[in-house]
Amino acid sequence: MNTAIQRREEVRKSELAWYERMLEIREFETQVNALFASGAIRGTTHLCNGQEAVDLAIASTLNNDDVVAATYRSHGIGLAMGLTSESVLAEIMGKATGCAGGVGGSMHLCNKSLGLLPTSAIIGGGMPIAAGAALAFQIRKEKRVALAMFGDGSTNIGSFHESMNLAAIWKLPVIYICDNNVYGEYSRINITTPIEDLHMRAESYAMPHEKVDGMDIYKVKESLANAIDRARSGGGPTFIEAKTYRFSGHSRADQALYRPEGELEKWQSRDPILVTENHLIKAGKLDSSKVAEMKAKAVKDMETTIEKVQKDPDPQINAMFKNIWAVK
Amino acid sequence: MNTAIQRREEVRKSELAWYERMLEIREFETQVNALFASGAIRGTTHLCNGQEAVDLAIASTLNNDDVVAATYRSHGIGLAMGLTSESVLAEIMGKATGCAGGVGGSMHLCNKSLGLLPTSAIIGGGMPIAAGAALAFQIRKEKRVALAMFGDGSTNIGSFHESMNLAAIWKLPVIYICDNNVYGEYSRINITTPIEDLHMRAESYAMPHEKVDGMDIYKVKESLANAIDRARSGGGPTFIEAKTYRFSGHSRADQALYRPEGELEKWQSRDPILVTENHLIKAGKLDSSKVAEMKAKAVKDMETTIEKVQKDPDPQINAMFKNIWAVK
Amino acid sequence: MADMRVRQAIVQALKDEMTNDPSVILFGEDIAAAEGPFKTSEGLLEQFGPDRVRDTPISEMAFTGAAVGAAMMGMKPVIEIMFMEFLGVALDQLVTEAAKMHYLSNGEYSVPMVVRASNASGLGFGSQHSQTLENWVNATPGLKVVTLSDAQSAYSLLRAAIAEPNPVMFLEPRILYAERGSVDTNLKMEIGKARLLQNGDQVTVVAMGNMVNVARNAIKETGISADLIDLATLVPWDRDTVLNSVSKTKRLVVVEESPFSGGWGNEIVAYVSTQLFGKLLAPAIRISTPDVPVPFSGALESRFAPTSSEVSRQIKELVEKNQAPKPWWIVEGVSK
Amino acid sequence: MADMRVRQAIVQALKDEMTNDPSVILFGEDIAAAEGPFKTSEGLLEQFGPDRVRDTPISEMAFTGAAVGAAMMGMKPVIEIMFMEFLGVALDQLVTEAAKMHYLSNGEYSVPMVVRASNASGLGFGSQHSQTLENWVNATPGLKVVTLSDAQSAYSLLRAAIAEPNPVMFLEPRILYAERGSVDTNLKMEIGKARLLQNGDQVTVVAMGNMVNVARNAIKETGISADLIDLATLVPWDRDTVLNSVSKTKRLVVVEESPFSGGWGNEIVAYVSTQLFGKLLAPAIRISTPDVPVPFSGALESRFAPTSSEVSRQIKELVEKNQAPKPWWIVEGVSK
Ligand SMILES: Cc1ncc(C[n+]2csc(CCOP(=O)(O)OP(=O)(O)O)c2C)c(N)n1
Ligand SMILES: Cc1ncc(C[n+]2csc(CCOP(=O)(O)OP(=O)(O)O)c2C)c(N)n1
Ligand SMILES: [Mg+2]
Ligand SMILES: [Mg+2]
Repeated sequence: MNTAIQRREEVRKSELAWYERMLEIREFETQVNALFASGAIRGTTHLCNGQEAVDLAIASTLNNDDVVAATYRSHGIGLAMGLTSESVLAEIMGKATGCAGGVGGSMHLCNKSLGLLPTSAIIGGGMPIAAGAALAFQIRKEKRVALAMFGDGSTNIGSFHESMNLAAIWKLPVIYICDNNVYGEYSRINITTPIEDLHMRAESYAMPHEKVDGMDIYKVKESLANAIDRARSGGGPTFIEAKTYRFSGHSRADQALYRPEGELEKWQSRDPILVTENHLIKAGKLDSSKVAEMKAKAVKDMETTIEKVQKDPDPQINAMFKNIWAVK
Repeated sequence: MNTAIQRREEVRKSELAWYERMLEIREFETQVNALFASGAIRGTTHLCNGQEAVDLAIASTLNNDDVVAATYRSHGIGLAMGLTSESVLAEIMGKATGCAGGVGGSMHLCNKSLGLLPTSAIIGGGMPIAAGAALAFQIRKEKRVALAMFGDGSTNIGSFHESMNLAAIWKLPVIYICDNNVYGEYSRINITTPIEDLHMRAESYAMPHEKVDGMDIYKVKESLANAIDRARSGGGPTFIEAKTYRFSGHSRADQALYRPEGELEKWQSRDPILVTENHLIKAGKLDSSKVAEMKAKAVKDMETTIEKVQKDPDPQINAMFKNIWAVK
Repeated sequence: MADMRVRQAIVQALKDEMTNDPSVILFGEDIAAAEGPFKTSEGLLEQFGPDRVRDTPISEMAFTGAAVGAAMMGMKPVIEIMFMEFLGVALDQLVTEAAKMHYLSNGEYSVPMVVRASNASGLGFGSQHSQTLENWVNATPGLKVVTLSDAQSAYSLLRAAIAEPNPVMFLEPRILYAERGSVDTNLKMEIGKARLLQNGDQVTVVAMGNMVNVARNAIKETGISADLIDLATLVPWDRDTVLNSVSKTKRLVVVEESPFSGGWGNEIVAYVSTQLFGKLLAPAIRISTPDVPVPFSGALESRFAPTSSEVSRQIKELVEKNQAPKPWWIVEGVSK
Repeated sequence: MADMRVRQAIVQALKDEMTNDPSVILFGEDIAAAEGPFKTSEGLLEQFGPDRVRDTPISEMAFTGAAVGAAMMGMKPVIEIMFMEFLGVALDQLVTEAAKMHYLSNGEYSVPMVVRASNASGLGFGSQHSQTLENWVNATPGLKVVTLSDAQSAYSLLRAAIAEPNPVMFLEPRILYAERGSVDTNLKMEIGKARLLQNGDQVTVVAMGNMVNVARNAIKETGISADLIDLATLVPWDRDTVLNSVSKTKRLVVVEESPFSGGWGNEIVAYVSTQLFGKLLAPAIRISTPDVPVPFSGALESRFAPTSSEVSRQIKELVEKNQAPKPWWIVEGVSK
């Protein structure tokens, strides 16, 4: 079993691992942000702070052989599904050791053994691809499901509409989950979209739909589990809208100065990490000293990761020419 | 006043003219079909038999300076809006005298003085264009409206979704009217679309919507008039679904053998021409001898038209090179 | 050897691949119950059932993307884009997703899909249903581009395309669907290999699609001794076959149904001109369409794509004078 | 004369056109309140108000189409496609609708719109946000295609594009946005006219976009006397300027950031090779990217587009030996 799958198994088996992974992701994003700021990383990046509950819910509820079509906002889902911090950071830094060998970058993570399809940097890119993966499962009568993740702003792209309709009419085992983090780039969702509850759009396709508190992993998992059951048992697709919030700017340069005053703080009081922490403490699975210990470990681990990855080799020039054409 | 505008004025002023124009359209389509069958016309064509009430409702309810973005199923709306049979038939036959000089063909009718934008042969092509025309009106504070026509099957294209959303969020003076004629090419709408009442899709955009009996011009006009009022007074877009039926096959080669038994006949009993006829007879504006006379005239007129157009000249070879680049 | 129409050769290729390989599936608009707008899937729904042969909604982006996803999961989808223009609402999935998946997954995923699309002029379908549009898919590393020119290549190349582990754009000049030809179902053709259809020594004529047939007639009319090459694959095109031929004949004419400005033939002319610099007897030339949208009227459309008389005039002039002839619209002075 | 960044020159051009002509309107994703992802509309919302400067939903097809419709009603929309790739979800409206409207309306309607899009590599945006993609819009009668290469051309060509009565695709190499240059706001440039930036007699170097700057540096490095031509307009390209120059220098090098197979430079090389057959001292050549998707890693991307050292090596070799040099990936044997 490779490390990635092992890491996947962890979050599929233990609630505490959810919490641990969320801490890992949060620290990862914090450090990535710092590395960008310092100029150590080039290009762009899209942090997932505030959205970790959805990522963990997906990774811990899907089976290993299910597949996920995610977006450029990919670090959280990649780590949640089991990619190591090393392989993600290496990819973001363009190292040969990155999960895509360094040719992808922050927006393009991938791992076949985890079912993580190459994440797409095009809005709407993954939605029909997930439908197609589900079609393969349906035709071969496999009990696998495909899941597409995307943001609130992405519900205005044509591909969303077409994909939802296709999935519905073919009753495909696919789950569409919208991370409604309130913003698409610098635009608040209400600037671009005349309705607030995006899950209602599923009505256009007679598709079951649900709104869920995206800050609470338990709630997201419950909703997902129902959708997965429905999909596996031939009941077709589901649309889930997870209400979350983007704690960071859209991408690295963005300070998010356009936020209404107090909005961020309101949502931060429901930080998914905090919500999980409270759950676990209540359930007697965590206490404050353990919390401190785990947080310290996350910081420590990330330090080690950065140190290691910084020494990793760049790809050799011939890497550019590889994997363009598949061979039989 | 050019003939086209005069013809437009007729249907804007007299109910009897609606009936007359419908007869003209029906006879036109019948003869076009025959000309295709005989090989006198090349390419393809899409007849509007059964959908004349919607065409006439649009032409008679909109103002002359409003604009219409229609589709390849264009003959009916073109004639209804005021194009002469000669100019439409000439276009379909590729004659220099056609409304687009013969370079367009059956799918591409146009007349600026009537506000008939070049009809589009691409599904979803006209929907955003209508929104854009409406945007121009809105910005210039003109009380004009734009209208986009399209079929049931076209509500599954991405452009539909995006255009509706854009129109709604910008509150554009545009009317989206779906001729639900039950089929998209050879596929009954239920094969491709999981809901029956397509107008419900407007809910995704918080856009006012309505279903209307598309065989009854009076009902379509009423619905349109409301939508137009709303648009002109700054109330934004409306989506109207007109329930109609395609009496012919999709395009010239199609015999429509895939129809469930009795379906055509059921709809034919509500032929829009019959419905209008009954209205007018009931209102005392028409009687059976007048009906016979008008029908005979339609046949006669079309004969004359065909004779004339067949003698019209082909475009000269340099026509191919004209109107590619606009000049200031 | 069987005599069949191009459209039947396509059906046969699909049928044979579907029989051999249960992962081959078909979808597109009206390709199942109605057996295809151009009857290129006749009998396939009946034989292979509704799971493998599907009608789609009018949603090119969704079903092209669905093909990408299904291919990544090991299926071999063959989808139909009824008219090439409709890729204008779905190009993203082919060029920006499918073509780059193998690369972006570090070689872990591949996308063995075929996008069939009818293209080109000649049937009176007007400006929005008659273009060739190879440019949309050309110059896309990771995506192969193939065009049929007769029943045999329809059959053999489509089978090769389906067997390919990479995404393939498979272009079908609509005007050829009804054409007949003999088909050897045992004949294999390779993607990336041009077909040398005819041998000669005065000029090399390279064409694709229906222009192969136009060129063949034109050559016959001239009586000139020519190599006739059906390029067949535009990406990756067969540089060796073309270079070898032109090295022999020392003259190159590319006949293409795409605009004078920007058409794919530039690639061939440029490459050959560079590589065989100083070795040619005459300038390498292209015979193309004029820079106009495809006109509807038969009086105009009949002269839009290169005709055999135009091609023979230009070939003759080139071989006789070793100078580049002018296209008909300049000769006739009608383009201004 | 003012010194400004390319992005500021764009803002200035928009501002000046908007001031002159109330029918000029702008829309695109985050171009209003946020002043553009690349800050190319700074201050414009404030100055011209929310009716004329609008943020759109993430709906490229809808807002590109809306530009077509608004243009047909007499407005002059300038829209922003943030990354050229996003046209893959909207190409239909530009190529199949806008470009053909004047034709299909028998000259009654025209579509004076500008589609601005950032393109090209160099900033670490990865395979789906770094392509050049001129091919998507090339070979489309009715659609003009322009690329800026510095602050002056950003300003003057954008103004010319907005003044055009036809749809214009206006390409902005992203890597240039922050570059500075002096701008004469009285300097007019014409669409369809190439810019002869530098005079010489040993070779003509034709480039577009940032490759103009790369070529300039390369020429300097070689010490060779060269005509440097910024093509600026790809459709319709300035055949006269290029032919005149090559007639003089007798050597042509096209430097382009697009794939070796299928890139736009083929058009230039093919045309010149045909027209000046027998008159050149050396084969006309292209210096291009390799046939690969744009890689992310800086170690790779830094060599993706032609570099000045690669360009100078090839120019030198061409001028010295009058033979076509091999591209670096062949020389180094790394592409297999
Ligand atoms: C087709 C396309 N249009 C525009 C973009 C640019 N873009 C990247 S992210 C983004 C905002 C997406 O917002 P949302 O869907 O809410 O997702 P989030 O970023 O919040 O996760 C936009 C417009 C793109 N990548 N693709
Ligand atoms: C983007 C695109 N896809 C497919 C087609 C082919 N096509 C032409 S008409 C048609 C059916 C449209 O059905 P509907 O919207 O119901 O309109 P109707 O023809 O019934 O008026 C299709 C699929 C097209 N023209 N454009
Ligand atoms: Mg968002
Ligand atoms: Mg219909």
